[in-house]
Amino acid sequence: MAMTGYGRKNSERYLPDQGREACGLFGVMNTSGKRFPGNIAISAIKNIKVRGNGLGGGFAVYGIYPDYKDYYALHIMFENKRREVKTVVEKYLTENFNVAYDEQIPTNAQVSLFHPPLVWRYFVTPEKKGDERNLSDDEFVVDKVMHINTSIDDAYVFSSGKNMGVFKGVGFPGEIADYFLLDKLYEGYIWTVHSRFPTNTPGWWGGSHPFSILDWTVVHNGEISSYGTNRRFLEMYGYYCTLYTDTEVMAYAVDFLMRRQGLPIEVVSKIFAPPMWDTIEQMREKEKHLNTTLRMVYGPLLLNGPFTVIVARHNEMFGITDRIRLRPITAGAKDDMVYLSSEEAAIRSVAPDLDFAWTPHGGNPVVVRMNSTDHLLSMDNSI
Amino acid sequence: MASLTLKSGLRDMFLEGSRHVSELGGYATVSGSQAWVDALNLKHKELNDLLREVASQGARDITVRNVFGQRYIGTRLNTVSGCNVNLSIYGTAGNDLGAFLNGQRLTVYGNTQDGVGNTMNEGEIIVHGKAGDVAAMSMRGGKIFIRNNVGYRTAIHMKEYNDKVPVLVIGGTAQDFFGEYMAGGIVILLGLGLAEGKNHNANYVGTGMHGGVIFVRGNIEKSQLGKDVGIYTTDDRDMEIVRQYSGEFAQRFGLNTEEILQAQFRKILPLSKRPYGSIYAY
Amino acid sequence: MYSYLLPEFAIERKTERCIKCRVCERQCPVGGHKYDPDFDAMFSYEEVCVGCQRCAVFCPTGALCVQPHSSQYRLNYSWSREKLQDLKKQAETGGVILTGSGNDKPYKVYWDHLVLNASQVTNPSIDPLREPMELKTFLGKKPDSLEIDLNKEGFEIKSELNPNKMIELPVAFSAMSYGAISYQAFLSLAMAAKEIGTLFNTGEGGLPLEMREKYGGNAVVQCASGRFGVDSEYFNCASIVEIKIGQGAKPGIGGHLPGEKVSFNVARNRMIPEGTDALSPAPQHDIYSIEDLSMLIYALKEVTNYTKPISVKIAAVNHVAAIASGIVRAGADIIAIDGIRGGTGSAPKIIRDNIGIPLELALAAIDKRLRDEGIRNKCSVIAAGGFRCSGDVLKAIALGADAVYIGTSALVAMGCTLCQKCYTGKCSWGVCTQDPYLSKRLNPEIASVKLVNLLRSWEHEIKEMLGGMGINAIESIRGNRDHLRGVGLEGWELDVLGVKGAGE
Amino acid sequence: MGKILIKPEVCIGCHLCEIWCVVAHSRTKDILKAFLLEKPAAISRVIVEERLPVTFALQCRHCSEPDCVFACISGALYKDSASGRVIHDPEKCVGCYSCVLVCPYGGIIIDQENKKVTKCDLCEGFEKPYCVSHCPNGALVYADQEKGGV
Amino acid sequence: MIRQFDYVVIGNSAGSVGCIEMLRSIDRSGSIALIAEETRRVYSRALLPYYLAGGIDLEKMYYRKADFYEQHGVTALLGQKAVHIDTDKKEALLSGNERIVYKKLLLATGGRPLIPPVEGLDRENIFTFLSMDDVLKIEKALENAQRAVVLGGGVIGLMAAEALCKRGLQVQVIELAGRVLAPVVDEPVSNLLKDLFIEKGVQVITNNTIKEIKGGSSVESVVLTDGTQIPCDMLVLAMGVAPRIKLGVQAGLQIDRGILVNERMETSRSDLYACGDCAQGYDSVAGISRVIPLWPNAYLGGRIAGSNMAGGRRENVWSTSMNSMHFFDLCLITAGLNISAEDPGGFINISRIDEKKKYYRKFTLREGRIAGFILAGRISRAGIFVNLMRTKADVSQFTDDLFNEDFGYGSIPEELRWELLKEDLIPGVVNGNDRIRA
Repeated sequence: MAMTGYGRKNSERYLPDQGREACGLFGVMNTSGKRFPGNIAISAIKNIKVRGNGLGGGFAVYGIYPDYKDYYALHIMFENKRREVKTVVEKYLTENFNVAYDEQIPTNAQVSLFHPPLVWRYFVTPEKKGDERNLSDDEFVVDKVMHINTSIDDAYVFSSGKNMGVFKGVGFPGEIADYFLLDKLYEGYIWTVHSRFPTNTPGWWGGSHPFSILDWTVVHNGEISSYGTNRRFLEMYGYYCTLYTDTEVMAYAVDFLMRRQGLPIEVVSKIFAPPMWDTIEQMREKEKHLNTTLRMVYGPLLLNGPFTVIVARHNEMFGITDRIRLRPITAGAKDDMVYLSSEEAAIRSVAPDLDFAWTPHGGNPVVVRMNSTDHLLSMDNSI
Repeated sequence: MASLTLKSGLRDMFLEGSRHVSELGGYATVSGSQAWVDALNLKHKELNDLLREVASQGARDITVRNVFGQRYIGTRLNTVSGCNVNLSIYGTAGNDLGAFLNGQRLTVYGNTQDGVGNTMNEGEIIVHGKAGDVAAMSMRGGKIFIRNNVGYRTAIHMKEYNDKVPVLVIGGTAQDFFGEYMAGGIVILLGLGLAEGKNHNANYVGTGMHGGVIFVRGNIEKSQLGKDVGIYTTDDRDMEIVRQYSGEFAQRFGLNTEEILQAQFRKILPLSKRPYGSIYAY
Repeated sequence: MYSYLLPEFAIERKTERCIKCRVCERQCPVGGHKYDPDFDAMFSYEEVCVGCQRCAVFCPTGALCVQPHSSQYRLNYSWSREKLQDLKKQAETGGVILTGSGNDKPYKVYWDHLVLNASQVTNPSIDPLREPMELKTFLGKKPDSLEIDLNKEGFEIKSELNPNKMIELPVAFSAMSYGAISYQAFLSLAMAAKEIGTLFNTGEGGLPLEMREKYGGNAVVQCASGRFGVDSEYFNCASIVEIKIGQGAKPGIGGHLPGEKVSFNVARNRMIPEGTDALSPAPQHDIYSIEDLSMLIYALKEVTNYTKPISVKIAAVNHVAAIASGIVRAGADIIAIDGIRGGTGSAPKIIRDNIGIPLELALAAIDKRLRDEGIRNKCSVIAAGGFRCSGDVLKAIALGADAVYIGTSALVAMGCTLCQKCYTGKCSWGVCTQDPYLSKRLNPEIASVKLVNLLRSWEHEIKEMLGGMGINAIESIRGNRDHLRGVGLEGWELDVLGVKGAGE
Repeated sequence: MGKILIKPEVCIGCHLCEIWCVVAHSRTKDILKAFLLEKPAAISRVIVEERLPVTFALQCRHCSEPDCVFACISGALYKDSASGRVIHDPEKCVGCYSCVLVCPYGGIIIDQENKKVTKCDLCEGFEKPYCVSHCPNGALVYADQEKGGV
Repeated sequence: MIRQFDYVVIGNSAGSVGCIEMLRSIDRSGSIALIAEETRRVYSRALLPYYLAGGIDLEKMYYRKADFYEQHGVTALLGQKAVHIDTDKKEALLSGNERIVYKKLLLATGGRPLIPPVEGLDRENIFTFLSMDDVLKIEKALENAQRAVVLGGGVIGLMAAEALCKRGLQVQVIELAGRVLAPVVDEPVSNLLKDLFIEKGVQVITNNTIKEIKGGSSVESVVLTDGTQIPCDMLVLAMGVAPRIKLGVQAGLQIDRGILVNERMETSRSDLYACGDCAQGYDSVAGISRVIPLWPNAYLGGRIAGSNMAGGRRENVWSTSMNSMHFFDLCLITAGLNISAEDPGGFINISRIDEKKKYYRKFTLREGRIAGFILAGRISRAGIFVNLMRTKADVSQFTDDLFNEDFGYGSIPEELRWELLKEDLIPGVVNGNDRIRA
């Protein structure tokens, strides 16, 4: 119950508008788990700079905190750099967590960006009390993150997974990378990047992608026309959208379906981008039943409208487009490196001699898993 | 996280925790056309699942013991094709006993609660005890025999059509709004337990009644009747009907028909087939 | 008693166009036209005219014009002509004034104050003529989660599902009983529902035996307070069983099919003697409280062996959201909510015009409440009462309805002109009558095609609107209030509707 | 073979078939002129049978074995082998009414004015018989075998 | 000379045409010969009174177009008389000794006029009224005639009288029976007719006949059995017709009044058929075999014969006496039995008359079924009554309605009505089954 009604007026009417934006995406993963520096992702996203407009950029990197790999790494931004807010947050954190270590996230003062917040990171483990002991660590962390994000003004947890981190802000992704010294300080085995093209005002740093909850991160391109439906459905399950972006909804949907309901991405993709009824009609009975039931039960999570999304968590990265492919995606593979991008050129710019490059069918996910070649399955029906 | 899974959530008070019929084998014994069911600790759906199952296996005489308020007993036997079952129920049958019944015979050795024979279509219900409120509501066919008293609004909106005429015989007396809205059918109120000189309990008898007939044995004052009905002496044809169904009643409960018939019967009839025909301005 | 009432309508006959073919005379069920052979002339009798326009439509030379009578009392905003006429009518008869059709009073029609969104630049519209546009809708209870197994044959659903009824278009026909409407009209609705792949609703008049096999799969059968024509077979032949608690046109009161409408066939269908009044009590006498409703819901689940979704239909009144929540918790799979503009074959005018609340507000409140309680997926919500066009339908779905029931629109498609005289049983269009001379005016082969055409055109329009919003599946607009904006609404109304004002 | 079939269940007794039959066989084909100005007025060849509430329209059935043709003493009635229509040639008709006597449907109409008979010609020259195309309730169906039947 | 034909038809009127048209609809190539005494192509004897009355011109008398024989591939041997038929050799001998060998032969020789057994019939201006020649001769005689006597108050007599009256002659009709048209109508109608004729200036003398004809070379007067002498310039013998059976007799066919035929129009000899006024078949209503000398009957008989001759199988299922007439402006239709009121036997007569409107209807019922009817004045839709007779429908439930001026199918009770119209309706529009329900 903890979050019911946090920060919400009684009417939908007072909720902010859904953000409207288009973007460039890139993701890369080493399926052997070898960590590599950020220059691939940074160069690739620079290749498709024209897909963003400098109003947002961000990275998610997996495997960056091997020393604290058992701790939840909370990246928190204090928007107006107000110390008193930081005090409130830290009080809340110490009430609920064991904070093993904290520090300001290093930045490059040479890089001048629009209204940068104070950004701090905390490595924590849960300290559950009373009824909370029934909750899993993950549920507990989500609950606390939601609390900070909905109840403490000017503080925003933008990364909360273990051994991974999100770095984002207002600017082109290249500038963000420079600002956070990504090419110098970090190595990871998955890098996802987002270059944002919003239609509204610059806004704030937290509104940039990737969006994340626990170790789930989402970078997304497009606009989801079903936003209201998706959002209101998720609200029933305790997900309150604070950012009013499609990406946030998508992240929650992924969390709800994959983490909480335990559905594999292959099933989730049929929920996000289900086959048309005409196609379902043609299926074998069992498959028809599956697809029909998924639409019947999870229809409110159909993501309607144009999108490409790259979702990552530990050991897995996948990309998917909407079911009528109103937005693009291309995949590439070379040995144990797998790439996902809005444009093939971005991949080629960093990996010219690919083994494969393919564009999957609308709604058909490219699933990149650790120590597997599952990503090649999506070559069915691809071009 | 529990708080995220369901908010206030939805609990199904009827079905929650119901076991599948395949897990209920221990509650039933079937031997040829005979079956015995122990209803103790069975939820209503479990019991009805089980009855359906044993009927499907060919049981036609089913004895159910330890009934404590399970609802809708007999209702779902409608969905077993060609099934006509004798059900003997020991205990206190739950609400809506035999609701929508369509041809079974239910005998309750004990009291029943509300809604006995609700919208029943065919079959027979025999209660060796009393019935609660709205017994025989909207009954359309078949017969109900209640040994003792009945509650409020008995036989409300009972109907008939051509030769499909429901019959309700009550051994004792009834409470208020007896025969309300009645549109058809035969109701016989015997008043067997009434003390000498005591009136029947019911007030507002036959309010809105516009069809069917109520035969009353025992005292009932005009002031106890609704404004839409009148009370009349019976004629020979009426008494033929009374004799037949009182006879069936007596036979089921081991009583003497002639003794029952010795007392005076009167009949309550609607004053109009259209009690509300004139309240509108066209 | 000499009547002091002014005639309601004036009949103008252009004699230079009249060919004395007497079609008007034959078509008028109330005797508004008469041919006099002695004078070889047609005469009109305005005092009986109800303004149904049958004669004007059927006159082959366009010689007739029927319009509101121009005679007027002194204009008075408060004491309108209608109020004065009603007073006089009651003074002359001492009766309750009856009426038909839906509320015609100028309460705000919120549909007319809500506008829909469209894509511009940031996402593309979809052209429904070229690309799939999906309107399939499932009615029934949905689980919170699905248990899915991966085995050799692929993914397989393990969870046991509640019964759901799939409809091809989220528009079904409201409850209109055979008895209230003619067999022909009733059959037309069934035929059209089957053709479209949607539902018709039997109301509480039963479902004629000869229609069960063919149309049962498209039938919602009602179990109402009168329990007419209700038995196990009736429930089991249908797709959905609906418990009728209330009706938007007359919340809180029962129904009364006058004996003159209980014809041989109506009687057979309702299983009551011919010519008797069919009285539906105000309450269901086995439901005096919410837990009793639950009892009936499960009685119906029992009688249908848990194979049919059970719907509960209520009128929109105060506290409707809380009532709806209770209904879901009582086990209903579907809630049908009928607003103040819902139609009727017969209702006391005072009830129709004064009781209940607008559907739009009720629907928004219910959807919100069910979501707040986390049980919105536990039932489908069908909105009813005054849907006039596909725009209204889509707005309702965006507010949160799963589907809508249309009644009046369907009747109008079949010929009804909303003369509001349904209760007289003399419907000149053959819709709301049991008089065989009148009812045959409705040819089911034609009327069903008109209904199908109506739904097809709405289907096209809904697809166009969805496409314009860049949505290609109806489930993505359901409850999606972001695509609605209010115009000309006050703050509290926007709050209840949960939509922003235009430009907000 | 052309033939007009009836659906009595949906005939509403409006008599518009008769009205439009007159128009179809009028000189001007204009309803107002046909009824108000043309002298002599055209005659309807269709009859609406009434026994309320039952009504239905009846006209020549264009029988495959037309008794009227067999009975015609002047050769005015004949069956057109190409179209299957039973055709009446008013030029040859002498008004003996033998056809009236034998037509089992009463489909031969007496033209009192000209002391001859007349009858349904299935509105030769129009796409569909007028009574069919103008029936407001689909109670008349033109069954044209050449066009694939009912 | 011997010629061979597949089909040979003797006679040239309705029966022959019916036969030929039927033959050709089945057998497009078989050879057909038509033998007829008259040299004219086929004309309608029924139109003779119309012509005489001046209503139509000569060209319209022809029953079929000029190229009828050609179109139907018929070798028309007009002006030739068949004098003998050898049924063993299957051969017809013509008056010119030509022999025609047939495979199938139809006798459609029609009737011959009945002639009264009186002296003086050889005088001029005495005519029969059966052929075009008769009528042309009468027409020629009209030029100098003012007064005409018509012997015979039957259908032909009255029609002749009407025609002559319309041509300006003073006409007297002599009828042996007590009333005109006695065989086909009942007394009220006879009276209506008599009044009508008298009103138009025609004298009608009943219970009388001619016993003597006076005059020089030309008829000048007739003397009746009661001694009345009626001066006249013209005498028309219109007492009726008798079957022309001479050929049939010679061929050894079974004969009663006419040549006996079965329901397939077969005579007692194989491959030999007869139809029309010369033949005698079964009257379905009267229940006896008799000659029905009526135009439709002849045509239909020809069709049936033609069909069977061409190898088909077709039976005459129903026939009876039927008449449609009109005298001046009075239309009259009769059918079936004409049972007199005096001796109804097992029949019930019901009738209604409206003297002012000259409207009369009578039905003769037997066990609730129509056995005959007479309509005078208003005859619209009379065929429906014939259909009720033909289908032996029980009308006892709606006898009153039979008198309804607008009697139609609407007046017939539902079940019977839909049974009669079952080929003509599409049921189940509303009820989805075969039943029509109001």
